[in-house]
Amino acid sequence: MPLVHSEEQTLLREIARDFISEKSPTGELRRLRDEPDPIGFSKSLWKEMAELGWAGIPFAEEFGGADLGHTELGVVLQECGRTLTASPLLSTIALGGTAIDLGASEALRKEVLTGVCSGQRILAVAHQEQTRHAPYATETRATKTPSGYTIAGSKTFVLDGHVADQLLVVARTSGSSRDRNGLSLFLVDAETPGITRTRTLQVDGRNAARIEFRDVEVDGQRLLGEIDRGAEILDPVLDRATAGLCAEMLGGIEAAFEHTLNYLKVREQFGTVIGSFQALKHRAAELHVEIELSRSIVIEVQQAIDSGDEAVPELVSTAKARLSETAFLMGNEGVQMLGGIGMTDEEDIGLYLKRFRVQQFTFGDASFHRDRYANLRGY
Amino acid sequence: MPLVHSEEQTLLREIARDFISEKSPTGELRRLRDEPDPIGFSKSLWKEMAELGWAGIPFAEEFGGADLGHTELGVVLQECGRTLTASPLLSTIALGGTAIDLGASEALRKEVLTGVCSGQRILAVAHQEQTRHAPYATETRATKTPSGYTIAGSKTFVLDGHVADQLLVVARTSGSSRDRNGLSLFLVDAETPGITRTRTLQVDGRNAARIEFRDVEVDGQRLLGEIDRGAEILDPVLDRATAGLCAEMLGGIEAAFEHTLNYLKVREQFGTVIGSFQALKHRAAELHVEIELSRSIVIEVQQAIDSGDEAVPELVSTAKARLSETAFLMGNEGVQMLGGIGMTDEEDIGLYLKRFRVQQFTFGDASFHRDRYANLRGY
Amino acid sequence: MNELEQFREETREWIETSCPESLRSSTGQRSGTTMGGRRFPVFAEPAEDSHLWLSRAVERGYCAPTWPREYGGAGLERAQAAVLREEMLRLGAPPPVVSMGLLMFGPTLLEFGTEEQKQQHLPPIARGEISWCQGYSEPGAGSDLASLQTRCEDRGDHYSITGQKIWTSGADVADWMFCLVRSDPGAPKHEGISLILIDMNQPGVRVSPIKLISGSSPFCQTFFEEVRAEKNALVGPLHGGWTVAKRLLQYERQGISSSGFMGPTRGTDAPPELAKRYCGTSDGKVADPIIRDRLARMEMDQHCFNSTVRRTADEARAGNDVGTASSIFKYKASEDAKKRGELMVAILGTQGLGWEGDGYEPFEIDQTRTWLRSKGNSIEGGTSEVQLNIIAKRVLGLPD
Amino acid sequence: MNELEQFREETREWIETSCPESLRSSTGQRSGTTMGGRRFPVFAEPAEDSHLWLSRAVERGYCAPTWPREYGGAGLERAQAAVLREEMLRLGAPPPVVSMGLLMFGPTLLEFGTEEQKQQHLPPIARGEISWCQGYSEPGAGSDLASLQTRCEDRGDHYSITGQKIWTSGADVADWMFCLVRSDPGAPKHEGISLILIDMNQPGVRVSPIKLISGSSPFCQTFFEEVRAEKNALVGPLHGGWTVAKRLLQYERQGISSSGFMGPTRGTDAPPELAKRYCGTSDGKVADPIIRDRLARMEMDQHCFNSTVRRTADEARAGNDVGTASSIFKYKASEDAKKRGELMVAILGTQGLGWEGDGYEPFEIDQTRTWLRSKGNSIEGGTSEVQLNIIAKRVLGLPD
Repeated sequence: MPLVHSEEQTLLREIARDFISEKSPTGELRRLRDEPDPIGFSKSLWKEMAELGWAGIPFAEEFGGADLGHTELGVVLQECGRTLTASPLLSTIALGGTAIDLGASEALRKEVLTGVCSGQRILAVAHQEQTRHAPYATETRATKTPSGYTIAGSKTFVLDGHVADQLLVVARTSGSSRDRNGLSLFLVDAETPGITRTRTLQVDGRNAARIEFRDVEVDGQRLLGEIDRGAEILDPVLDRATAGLCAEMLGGIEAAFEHTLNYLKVREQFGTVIGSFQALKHRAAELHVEIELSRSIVIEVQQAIDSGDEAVPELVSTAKARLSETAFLMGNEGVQMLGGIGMTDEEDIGLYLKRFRVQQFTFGDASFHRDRYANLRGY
Repeated sequence: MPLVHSEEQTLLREIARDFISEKSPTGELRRLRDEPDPIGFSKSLWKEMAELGWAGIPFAEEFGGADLGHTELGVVLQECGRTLTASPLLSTIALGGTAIDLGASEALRKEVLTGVCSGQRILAVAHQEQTRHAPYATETRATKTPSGYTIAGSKTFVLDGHVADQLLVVARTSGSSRDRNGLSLFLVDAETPGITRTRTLQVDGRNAARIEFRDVEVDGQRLLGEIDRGAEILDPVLDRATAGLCAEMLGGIEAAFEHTLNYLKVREQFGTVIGSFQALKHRAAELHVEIELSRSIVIEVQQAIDSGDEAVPELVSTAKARLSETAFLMGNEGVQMLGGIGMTDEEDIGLYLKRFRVQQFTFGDASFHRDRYANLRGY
Repeated sequence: MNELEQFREETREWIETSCPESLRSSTGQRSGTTMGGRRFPVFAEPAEDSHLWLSRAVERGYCAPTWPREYGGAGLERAQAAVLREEMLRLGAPPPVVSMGLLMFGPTLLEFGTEEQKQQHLPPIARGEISWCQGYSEPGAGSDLASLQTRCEDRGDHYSITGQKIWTSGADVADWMFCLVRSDPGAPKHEGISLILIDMNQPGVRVSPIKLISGSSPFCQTFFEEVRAEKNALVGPLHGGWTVAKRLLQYERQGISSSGFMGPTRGTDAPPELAKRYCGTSDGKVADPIIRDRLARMEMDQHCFNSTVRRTADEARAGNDVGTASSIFKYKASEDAKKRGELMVAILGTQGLGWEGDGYEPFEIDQTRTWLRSKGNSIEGGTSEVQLNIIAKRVLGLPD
Repeated sequence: MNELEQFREETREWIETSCPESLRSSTGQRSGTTMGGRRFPVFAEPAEDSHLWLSRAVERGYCAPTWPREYGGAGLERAQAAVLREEMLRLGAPPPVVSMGLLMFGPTLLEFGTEEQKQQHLPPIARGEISWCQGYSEPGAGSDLASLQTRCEDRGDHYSITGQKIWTSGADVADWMFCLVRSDPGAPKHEGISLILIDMNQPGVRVSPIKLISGSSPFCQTFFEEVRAEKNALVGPLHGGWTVAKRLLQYERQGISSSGFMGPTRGTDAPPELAKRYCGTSDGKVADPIIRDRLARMEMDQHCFNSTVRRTADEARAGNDVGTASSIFKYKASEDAKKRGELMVAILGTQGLGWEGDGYEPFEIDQTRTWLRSKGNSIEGGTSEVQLNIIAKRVLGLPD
């Protein structure tokens, strides 16, 4: 497949860019941050996004979805990334919805995805327990009961966990911490007794929750896929969400680069625009090269997911490592090139720097993914 | 102690610089390389260096030494490094002589060091066995016999091993590979039956030997220090030799930098000298900063050795890691800044690039020393 | 025992008895320090102990150890001052006062000021009574400092200043400002600049703090409208302020790099201990080999930097030329501080992503904000690019 | 099956039957390739098979697949040519001939040449009979190519060329040179340049190989003294050669980056396998975690680079502007090649320090020399600095 967007995808991008730049410029993130908004994203914006069909992009038409692919989801996420738009696209569509779609029974899919596609239902995936991404490092336990399971443990960094209607909880049903085998996925209503959620306020103005599970009871019907084999769902879900995140990162990187480049062209010092200084020119050109490579791997990984390519895990790690490195470089160069003004809260580049850091550490940083890639490639 | 050379040390440097630049400019290394010289260094030059007292710098006057310190040895090595002078200073003084001085009985010291100080005797330390520096990874065995020991095994990367009169062999007398305990050091005449030496030709025009020991018999009197506790000698010997190598590297880095800087000031392109291009200026300035830091750690580590500072191992690793990184940067930037001419064999910068690489990998590269440093610092 | 060693003993004893226990910290972290001045902001509690420590130091002139006694200093030799610094560090005593007056303005005034100016301004600085801020940058004049536009007009019996300054650190609490102004708009840009001293406590001065990405506001924007300065408030000649200004920048860079941007290097909050805590251990080593490698690299770089600061001081003492060392320090200290900030938040993982509120330790929030704040290190006080330009030109002799 | 798929099947079958087994290699390493030309140097044995493969390819015009048939090409569509390339790669068949005539000069002549020139020069290139070299750089004109000084004088019925060229790859075996000369010394530097074709087999031409730090001599210095060229040997207008030259440089950068500087990525000599062999393993992983991290980084970077080459071709096909992609490729391919070279010798450890002789495997010596040779990648064909300048100017629109 050619590594370019189709006409339909390009059209979707244009629509998304128009919508996002009108409804959700970076000022919207500032508003949510500074008020501060109790939820951290705009429910009315999310409703509008759902009406545009974005909440249902990768899901079947029978649930109200658009039956498109992750490439299309990536197109929208990339545009959202440009203005740092906060929305449940990652938590509810790329993570939660995808998990339901890949792992749930037909009945459960209908029940959950219909609400997801209409923008009514917010989902969150509760997997992380430690200070860093480690998908199988799970000590939260689910213990069999006559009618189902009892979940006990605590989770951290649950994206949109504080407002989710339902949680997908990764719990250990056998094996020991760090084993890939023995994990199971459960769909749990967020209001179930025994669940305590604490919203955290992150440096990027977004939020993730810490969630305590104190003997939370869940019906046996709410198990996704097979018992002990939750990783078979979790892995592809994380791959898809990571690819989506990479698209969002690319959008942010592109916008930050354009913004920085523009500053280089107008800011005068020593009687000339600073963009004429060769040292800055070379650094800008190097950034451009890194961004070009980032563009290629982002579209490649999305297409690979949609075509069922078996190299998806390797490609996802390649993409996340590269986008993390490029975002790191872009954030730092952006602030440095903007100089003093780049250090002020009123300048947008700082918002990008902060969002980039959170993105770098979400679903594993570059170092994590190089390690994973080496494992996948057998060294 | 102030981190500057004393008046005497400064005088020594001036003498050394005059001598080396007259007797051993870089052309001398080319001559040895291209003839090719069967030994790889000039015995007559070494004789002159010994007459100047350099072969005995760190050894006692009773053996004909100058009773000075490693700081002074470093001063001379730094000057030798400037012109890439090949000599047995590292193999025979910093490594072999130091091992004898630290580990041998009074009688053995007298026997060996007298010849060393006069420049008559060449020593080599045979420790490495694998493709990288790993001081305790020793599988060469020394087995007790009624009159002494029998050594069997093979060594690689033995600096000046092909011309050494005597070899200091690290052999395992107990324990298993990679154990620090169980190593012993033996002084073995190079012509002892059972020894096969193969000279190698390195990329830097220097040479190291592979040495096979096939049931080589050695007298029990030729054991240095205590049996099984050879690492107690080997460690400080390697630290001293590594510090000396760092001084040599610094000299090479300084000379390569001066040479490159000079080129930047005279080479014209686009109607101006290329040293006026800001991108190159910034890179040159960054190099200068790295070199300044290198200068500090080199003199600090030499002084620490001479004052018996207990932080020597940490400092040695700090120095070797830094000098390796700086040499790497200098070699690469030097060739790139000289452009096409820098790629030609007739330009000296290539000689520095090659020597830098060998130096980087001698006694452990930057990565090895960061690992060692972390171990020493307890993480 | 030689004189210096005797001085060391006395100094140690004095510190032991004079510096309150509550202010002392083995981690090397500053606490209890004040910026001085009429508004006297104290960085940390307990404030009384901080003032006590200050008053005892003032008694001996130890806030400005190398300044002459007549200006409130202690008249120490450089070697003695170094001993004082070393002993305070060893005993964990914070500097009694940290101020731009001490680090930058005072040394410059000692060099360029009139006797009257020294008498008037130095003792209050040395006593921590009056605090100074620096009026250099302007919105349109950042790295290109000399393009500044703040006007200074001669009104016969006084000067009148109108314009705006930016990045004035501590302008909201400072008593006075040393300020670069354009005194001759017609002259070439470096030749129409003067350095003038402005009392901040007068009508026409307006100060507005700037909020940074880290959430703090260490800098201000300062607006002057027809602000008054006396005729004797010029440092150096009229229109000849650029030379003085450059010298002052050197002191600034020195101050920045000697105070450094570094946090604790030992103790439980030292990076290796944090790495063990947040990344876990394996055979007693930090479990993540890449983080461990970065840690060792950072610690080694920091060591080499410190050695270079020491060596440069030793070289200067030995009479060798160390002309632009301050640019080297400023460049390297700020670049290293940024790397350190990155490594610290990397060690913390997702716990290094917090802004405020529940779910994060105050220490973790602090690391995140320090990381953000560190991004400014390579901008303030002369950008890294400017330092590299200076090194290329002055040290390496590369042409424009 | 669509037409393209049918073409793929036919092509595969043709390769299977036409390319001798002995030349095929699954490692992706070139072997058996010839540069073509009268002196016909063959890179590897067996030479007969190499010639056989060449003659079969020539029959179909497959040395120059996209060139029109009348000039010795196969007249393939771009998509078909891509299929041919893919299938040859898949089956491990080397390109029958690799030459500057095919990669650089031919495409330029197709664009700028007269019909007569095309008839004369293209078919011998497509048959591998005549080889070309590039006379661009001069000792004083490296990155600043347009400052070249080689003189070209009009002698009425012919041109006479005097001067010297450097870095002429293959000048010692080439039959012809396409050469930049100064035809009007009085004009501004870009406006007095012509591109002229010179028969290398004539008096006045002297070629002297340049020995590189890697020990090989792939480049020459070329001296011209009163060398003759016919009046019809100009490509493009007299004094108007600069435009043609720039286009040719684009083809050069494309050629460099599409051929790449990379070695094998699969098989027993692939870097991960080497790392296991030379660094040892622990739990099946490369034992040195830092080397392992660098390896993964390199493999990923290489992947992203290849994807970008693919994407750019796809974008071009989709009608999007990919103007200066060749500078991006040239820059990145050469920087990556240098990193790869460093990593390979780092993996080899002290076995990566050999120059020749006993104690090293030929493979190890080869890695060391490849490492040295790779340093030139970011210099030849336009330095990395020149590529960055081009990107900054043409893509990013940053001013001079």
